[in-house]
Amino acid sequence: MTEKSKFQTVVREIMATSVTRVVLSILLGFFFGGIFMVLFNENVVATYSTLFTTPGDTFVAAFNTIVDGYGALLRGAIFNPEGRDLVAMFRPITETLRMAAPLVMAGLGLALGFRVGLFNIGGTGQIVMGLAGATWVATRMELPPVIHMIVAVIAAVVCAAAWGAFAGFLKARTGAHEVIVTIMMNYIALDFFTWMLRTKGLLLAATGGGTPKSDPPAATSMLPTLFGDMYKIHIGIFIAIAATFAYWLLMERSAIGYRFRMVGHNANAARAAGIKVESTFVWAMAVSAAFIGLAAANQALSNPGGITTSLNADIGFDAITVALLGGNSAKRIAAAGLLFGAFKAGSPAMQVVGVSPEILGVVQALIVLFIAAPPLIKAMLRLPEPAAEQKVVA
Amino acid sequence: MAIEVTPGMFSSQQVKPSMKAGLVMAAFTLLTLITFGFGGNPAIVTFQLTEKGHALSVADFAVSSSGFALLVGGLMGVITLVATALTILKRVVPMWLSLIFGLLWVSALLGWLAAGNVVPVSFILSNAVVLAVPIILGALGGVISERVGVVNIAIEGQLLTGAFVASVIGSVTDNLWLGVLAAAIASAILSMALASLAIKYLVDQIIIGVLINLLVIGVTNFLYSQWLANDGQNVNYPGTFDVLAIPYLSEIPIIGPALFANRVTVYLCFILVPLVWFMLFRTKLGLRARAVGEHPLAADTVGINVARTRFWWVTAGGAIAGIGGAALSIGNVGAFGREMSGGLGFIALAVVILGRWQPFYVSAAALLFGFAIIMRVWANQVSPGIPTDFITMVPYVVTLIAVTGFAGKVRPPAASGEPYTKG
Amino acid sequence: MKLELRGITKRFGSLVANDSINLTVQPGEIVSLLGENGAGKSTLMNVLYGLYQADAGEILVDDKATHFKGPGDAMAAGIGMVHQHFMLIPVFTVAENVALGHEPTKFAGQIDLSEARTRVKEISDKFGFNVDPDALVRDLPVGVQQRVEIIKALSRNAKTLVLDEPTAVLTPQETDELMSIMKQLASSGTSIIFITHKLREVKEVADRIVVIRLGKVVGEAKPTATASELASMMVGREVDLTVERSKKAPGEVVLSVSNISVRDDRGQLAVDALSLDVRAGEVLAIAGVQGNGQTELAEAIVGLRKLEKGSGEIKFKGANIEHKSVRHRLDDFLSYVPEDRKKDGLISEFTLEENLMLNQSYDDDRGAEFVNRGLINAKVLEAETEKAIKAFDVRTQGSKSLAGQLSGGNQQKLVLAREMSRPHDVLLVSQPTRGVDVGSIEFIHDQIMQERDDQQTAVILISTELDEVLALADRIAVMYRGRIVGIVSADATRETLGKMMAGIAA
Amino acid sequence: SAAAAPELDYKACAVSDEGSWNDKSFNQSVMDGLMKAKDELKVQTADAESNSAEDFAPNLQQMVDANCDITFAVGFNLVADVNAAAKANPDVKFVTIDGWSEGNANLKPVNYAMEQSSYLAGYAAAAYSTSKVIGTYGGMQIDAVTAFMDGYYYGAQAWAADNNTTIKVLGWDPAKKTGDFMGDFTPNSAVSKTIAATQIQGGADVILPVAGDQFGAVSEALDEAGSAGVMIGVDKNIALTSPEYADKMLTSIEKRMTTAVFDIIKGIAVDKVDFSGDAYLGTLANGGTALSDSDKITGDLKTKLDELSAGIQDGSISVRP
Ligand SMILES: Nc1ncnc2c1ncn2[C@@H]1O[C@H](COP(=O)(O)OP(=O)(O)OP(=O)(O)O)[C@@H](O)[C@H]1O
Ligand SMILES: Nc1ncnc2c1ncn2[C@@H]1O[C@H](COP(=O)(O)OP(=O)(O)OP(=O)(O)O)[C@@H](O)[C@H]1O
Ligand SMILES: [Mg+2]
Ligand SMILES: [Mg+2]
Repeated sequence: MTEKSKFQTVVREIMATSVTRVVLSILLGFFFGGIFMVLFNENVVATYSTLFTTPGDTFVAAFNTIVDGYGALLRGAIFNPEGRDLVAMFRPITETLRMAAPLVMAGLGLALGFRVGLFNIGGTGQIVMGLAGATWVATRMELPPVIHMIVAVIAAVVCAAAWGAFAGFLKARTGAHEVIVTIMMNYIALDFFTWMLRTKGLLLAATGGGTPKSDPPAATSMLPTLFGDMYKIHIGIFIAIAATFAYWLLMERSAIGYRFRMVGHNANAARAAGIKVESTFVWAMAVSAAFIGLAAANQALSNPGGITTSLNADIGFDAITVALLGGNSAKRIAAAGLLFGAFKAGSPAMQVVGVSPEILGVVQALIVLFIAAPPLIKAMLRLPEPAAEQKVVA
Repeated sequence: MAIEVTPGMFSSQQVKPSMKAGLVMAAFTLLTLITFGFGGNPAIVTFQLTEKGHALSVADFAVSSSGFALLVGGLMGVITLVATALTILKRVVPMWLSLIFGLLWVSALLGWLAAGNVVPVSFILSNAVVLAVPIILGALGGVISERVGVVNIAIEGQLLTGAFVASVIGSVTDNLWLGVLAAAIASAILSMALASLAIKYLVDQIIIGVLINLLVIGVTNFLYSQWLANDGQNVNYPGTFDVLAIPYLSEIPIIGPALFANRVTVYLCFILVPLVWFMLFRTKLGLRARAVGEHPLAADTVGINVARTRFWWVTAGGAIAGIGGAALSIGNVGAFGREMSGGLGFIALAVVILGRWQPFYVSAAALLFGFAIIMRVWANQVSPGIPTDFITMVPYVVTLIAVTGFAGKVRPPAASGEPYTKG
Repeated sequence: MKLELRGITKRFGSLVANDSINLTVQPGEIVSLLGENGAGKSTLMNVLYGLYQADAGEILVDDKATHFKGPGDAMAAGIGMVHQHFMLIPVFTVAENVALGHEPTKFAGQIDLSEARTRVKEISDKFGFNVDPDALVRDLPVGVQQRVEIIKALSRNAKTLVLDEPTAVLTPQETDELMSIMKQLASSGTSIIFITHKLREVKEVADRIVVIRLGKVVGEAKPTATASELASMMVGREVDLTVERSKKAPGEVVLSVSNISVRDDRGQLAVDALSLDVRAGEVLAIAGVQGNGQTELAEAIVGLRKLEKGSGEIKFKGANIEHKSVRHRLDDFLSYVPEDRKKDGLISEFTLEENLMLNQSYDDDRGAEFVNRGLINAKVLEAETEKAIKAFDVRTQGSKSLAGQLSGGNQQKLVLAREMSRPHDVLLVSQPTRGVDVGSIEFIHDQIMQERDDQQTAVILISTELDEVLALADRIAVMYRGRIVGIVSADATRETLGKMMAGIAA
Repeated sequence: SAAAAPELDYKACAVSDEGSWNDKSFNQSVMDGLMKAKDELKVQTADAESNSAEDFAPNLQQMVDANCDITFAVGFNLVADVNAAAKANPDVKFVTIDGWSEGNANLKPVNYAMEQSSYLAGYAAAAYSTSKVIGTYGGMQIDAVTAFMDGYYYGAQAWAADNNTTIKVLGWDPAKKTGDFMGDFTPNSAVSKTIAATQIQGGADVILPVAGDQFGAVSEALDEAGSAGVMIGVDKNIALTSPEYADKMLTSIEKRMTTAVFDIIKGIAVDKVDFSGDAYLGTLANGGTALSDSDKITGDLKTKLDELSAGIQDGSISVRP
């Protein structure tokens, strides 16, 4: 074997591992995002007229735009060396963690559904029902500190889970397709929650008028912040970590999770093995939605203002990408949540330097695409075929 | 592999014939008899069967609201009995019977809502048709794509692309036909991306769909705020096609204006639905397409190129969905608006399933939505007072009832969502 | 047409499925390919048919080298194939299936269905197939589906016909009919490559026998060779094709089914007021032509299918169990090997380990402690799986590999291993050796007899294979249209059984 | 003139309500003020759009981190977050548009009495209408929207009372608080057009959509019905910002946030006036809100509207009787 081919083998092996592929996918996503950023940037556009006479200008302007943009992302999401004091310098990373928490929770929930063969697009509806539950407890009940919070979290989880279970029930009982059912239930939940927020005696703020908005949650029900007033980050991130562990334990180690997976892969075999497939659908939807309910609690109980429908912040939808990127592994779902949490946290900083927030959405989609399409990224970069990933066709 | 979506998640289990449909029908019949009939308002309701200022006008149909409800409720009762009898005989309740039942209930509802008022029947119908067209076309794209075995949940993205491109090209060239063409092409190109990622690169089809939606929303929002919003007069002021009334036909009472006084986008839809049906179910190409969607390996063994078949049908489906997008902008409101498809693509997705992957049923299901939209607007005007949020809910609740109560056994194309690979 | 395969090699990753195989087929000749599961027979045929591209080697048609880019080319060259797994589209009609790929058309690209029907009719009449061109394939019994496959090939004027395990799903009568069709075809000049695991069939129709083992041709044989000669050639060792059976008195009645009626998926009565008893230490075989309610009967016993309201009862050791859930029946007394292992018996995406605990995932299940306080006990699971792999000779890379990667025979052994190693009093096995090679059949039959003799299990064996039924059963119940035509003892003749399977009581 | 001005060491920033800066509505009005200040006063600027309620706090924080001297928080929805930000950063100035201050001296509330100008618009609409049926609808049923619809309704009734006749207002009933709402603020959506079409079908020939940019949709609905009806703009003078619809605009109900934003920045940055946390209420009296000039409102009607305006200003007319 020659020197060169030995080297090639090593390169081949490194490239073939999935870690490398993930990193490459992320880089590529940023690369294309950069192109997008440059195309419509004012400064760059200004140089187009002289593109052929002084192409250097365009290049420099483009380069600066990208550096500025992603620099701002890092500053907004990880560490801000320009902060006026230490507190401000470290704020970004706390914001990333804070934003990541609900994405992780909801991502876990959706991923669980996927593994049971349920394409639950009902994240939005489930979050919204969770918000309704948490809001009611947080604004309409008086309880001692801690207990109030726990009750509010449980209310969110139960409401979301019930909503999810109902979708599962409709599927199990009538054979209706869960995609239709969950889409419709999303709209219904949103309208229902708006109505509750609009109605006196339900959730409408005591001083409220015609605007659907609740009172702020009682202080006793809020998720405590970790650093007092210094940072907004609250114990939600720990709940997310706990949820990640719970998901792993449930799906990889427990018999319940095993049965969920069984139904997901082959409902016929599961039935023949004595599993009640229909009620498994209902339970799986409930558990899936329970995780999403945690995200709802996180949203409702960490926001000092009144609660509105928009607090669901499209998490139910973003979580689909998190779940897809994270695949089957709890760890990876958490990592995906962190990545997209960083995007959310960094977005304002990018806007400040004039980068449109939509670009991050595009980057996000591209990253998932590249990770989902190993052959695509291989074709683009002419990467070697990993031997271990041969597809087996039975 | 990073991503694993359980195969077959898009197939659903079979349901045995059950009393469900009968029960739902009975519930609706009772609702009609009790709430609209006995508990209803005896005031006169006028069904206005021709639009004002029509040459061939038919006398308006005026009845007592509650009396009408009792009459219609009686008919509904008869259908309920027939359906129940069929179920007991282990026969399938035909779709058309359910449709007639639905129509009856709707007319009772209209009569109840407008007690003491006028029901502008053809106005409601025309609006329902126009509102349904983007959904029909989007769903038709979905049907085509799933019939060849590629799950398409990117309909939302395709509609949005079509709406955007149609408006921009229509404005820039000042030619709406070019707008429609460009919308079809743009959305077809998007579908080629979907198709090649799914077919060649074996990316999970659901994932690609989600991502395409995400990308299109991102890109159109970006372009809208950076470009269209600032230069609206030049790039986002296309106007709409003229309404073409077909002589004589458009004068037919009730359905004339709804079917024969429309913009070309609607007529395109009227042509495309039967055309797609014909292509899929009557031609050689269609037989092959469906074979590929049902059992790709079997199709391959008789020499059909699975990848190529899928690619071109998915592309064609994309073009049709793109026209649906054009129908949304230059076929209805004119200018493009941020995220103007507003979830219609997801409704279309539901409609594909509700319509059992069959063009005509899909159209009927889409009309249900179009109708629900105009219904909630009109109902709110004639009998205000129901909280707006509940009125907004109506179409979704109706769909939920329809899929759980009536849809019964749905069987997607067997290979839908499954990539095809061989040794 | 003369066909020659030269030095065909086909690899899947590191696995060499075909290792420079040579094979010649003369016009009008019936060549039989024999080999264990996974030997590479189907792969070779798929290469011939253009579905797979060979890594090396060439195909000669009438001594001219040809290259098949896809099945289209192969069909054009006169090769037709009836695949091991049918290549029919269930929701299409027979005519549509036959026309697919070479459709007759009218104006505007419309399919000329009447022309397509005529084509089907012609061939069907010529061979006495009796196939309705307008029937939906999904409504047809497998035997008829197979004829549709043959019509498909013949409608394209196939000169060489490949039949990959065509008899695996056929009844004895259907098999006999197929054999005579094959002979008829061969005499009219069509060459046939016939793959099967049933030595009796090979000996009956083949002109020449080619044996493949581990991707290589290991020899040729004449049809006059004895079954055990052929078997040992395939497996590479001596195979004992006879089943040792001790005479003994059966024990008490363990499971008794009385007067039950069950409907199938389409709502038809599939089991009609049927009764039977099984005793400890006996094998009760349920013979019959496929589709006479055996599947539904099995599912009713397991609890997967509801009994018709007001119809009979099922008792285990005297206690009624028809209200019990599947899970409790399985846990209390029943081991069940479903007829379709891929669909119902295991989960391809699960590892062997995960498949081993398929119906033992509850804390309070009897048997091995796979689950403890809700969590899976990985150590026990691994140990038990290793044990089962050894005991049942499951050929695999290890307990962590996926069940979907096993060959059919090994999948079947895995299911048997799971069901036999659980505590049970009744063993219900459906088609235990369908599509399984002789080596494995020998093993599986031995296991079933051990159940009978050593464990005193009450065995219900549902099988359409008369040979299997005759070799294993103490009593044979023949099912016809949802009823038991009669129960005979193991020394009944094939003729008697054949008549009963046609509904004529003995 | 402005071109010569030197670069100022003053940074003015803005955070949007849900929705984009290009909404042809209130977000855009504020952005226009900011841009005007940038161009004319040469102040530095920064801005961030919010996509959901979750974005408000981080966006405000970002402005603090970007060393903004003053930050405009657009919309009532941000009120809690902007108060929190003002409290946490006493050295940074904030302005809440449509919100209020919870005792923060560095937070200035800017509000508008939109019902006042809307009252005039309702009167004008009633007078202009030939069918004597007029319509209005909103994006969502929230106070910021229904304030317009209230004024519009009562203005129209005032006209009817003046003329001893009746007028029918479709789409809003202030007593029952029921009316037509799209359910969201999607610009030019099909639902929007359908509502407009239904009102036109019901006889309306003046339509006031209070949902941002719906003028394309209403214009189409009018054309399609062959109606010679008109529409009324909101927030900005739509005849100017969207000249393509100028001939269908009866008038616009302006919420002059652009001016307010510019004036506040100019006051501090250029005129060196001290920042005050006092609330500002835009009214007809101080010109914070007004009807746009229109060639469709002339002569007697214009005189009458001026009279009404004076009455509202001196309190002799109550816009919500
Ligand atoms: N009564 C009808 N009127 C109009 N079109 C119809 C009618 N019945 C069926 N069709 C259309 O004819 C086409 C073929 O219908 P058909 O029932 O044969 O479909 P199929 O593929 O057999 O579906 P399935 O598997 O559900 O039976 C469909 O597009 C359907 O929309
Ligand atoms: N598409 C494929 N990818 C990877 N391995 C394959 C593929 N197809 C077949 N194999 C493997 O190649 C070997 C030969 O398989 P093949 O299907 O040809 O066996 P066979 O002789 O037909 O067996 P059987 O009697 O069970 O039908 C087996 O080990 C099988 O697992
Ligand atoms: Mg084989
Ligand atoms: Mg049919």
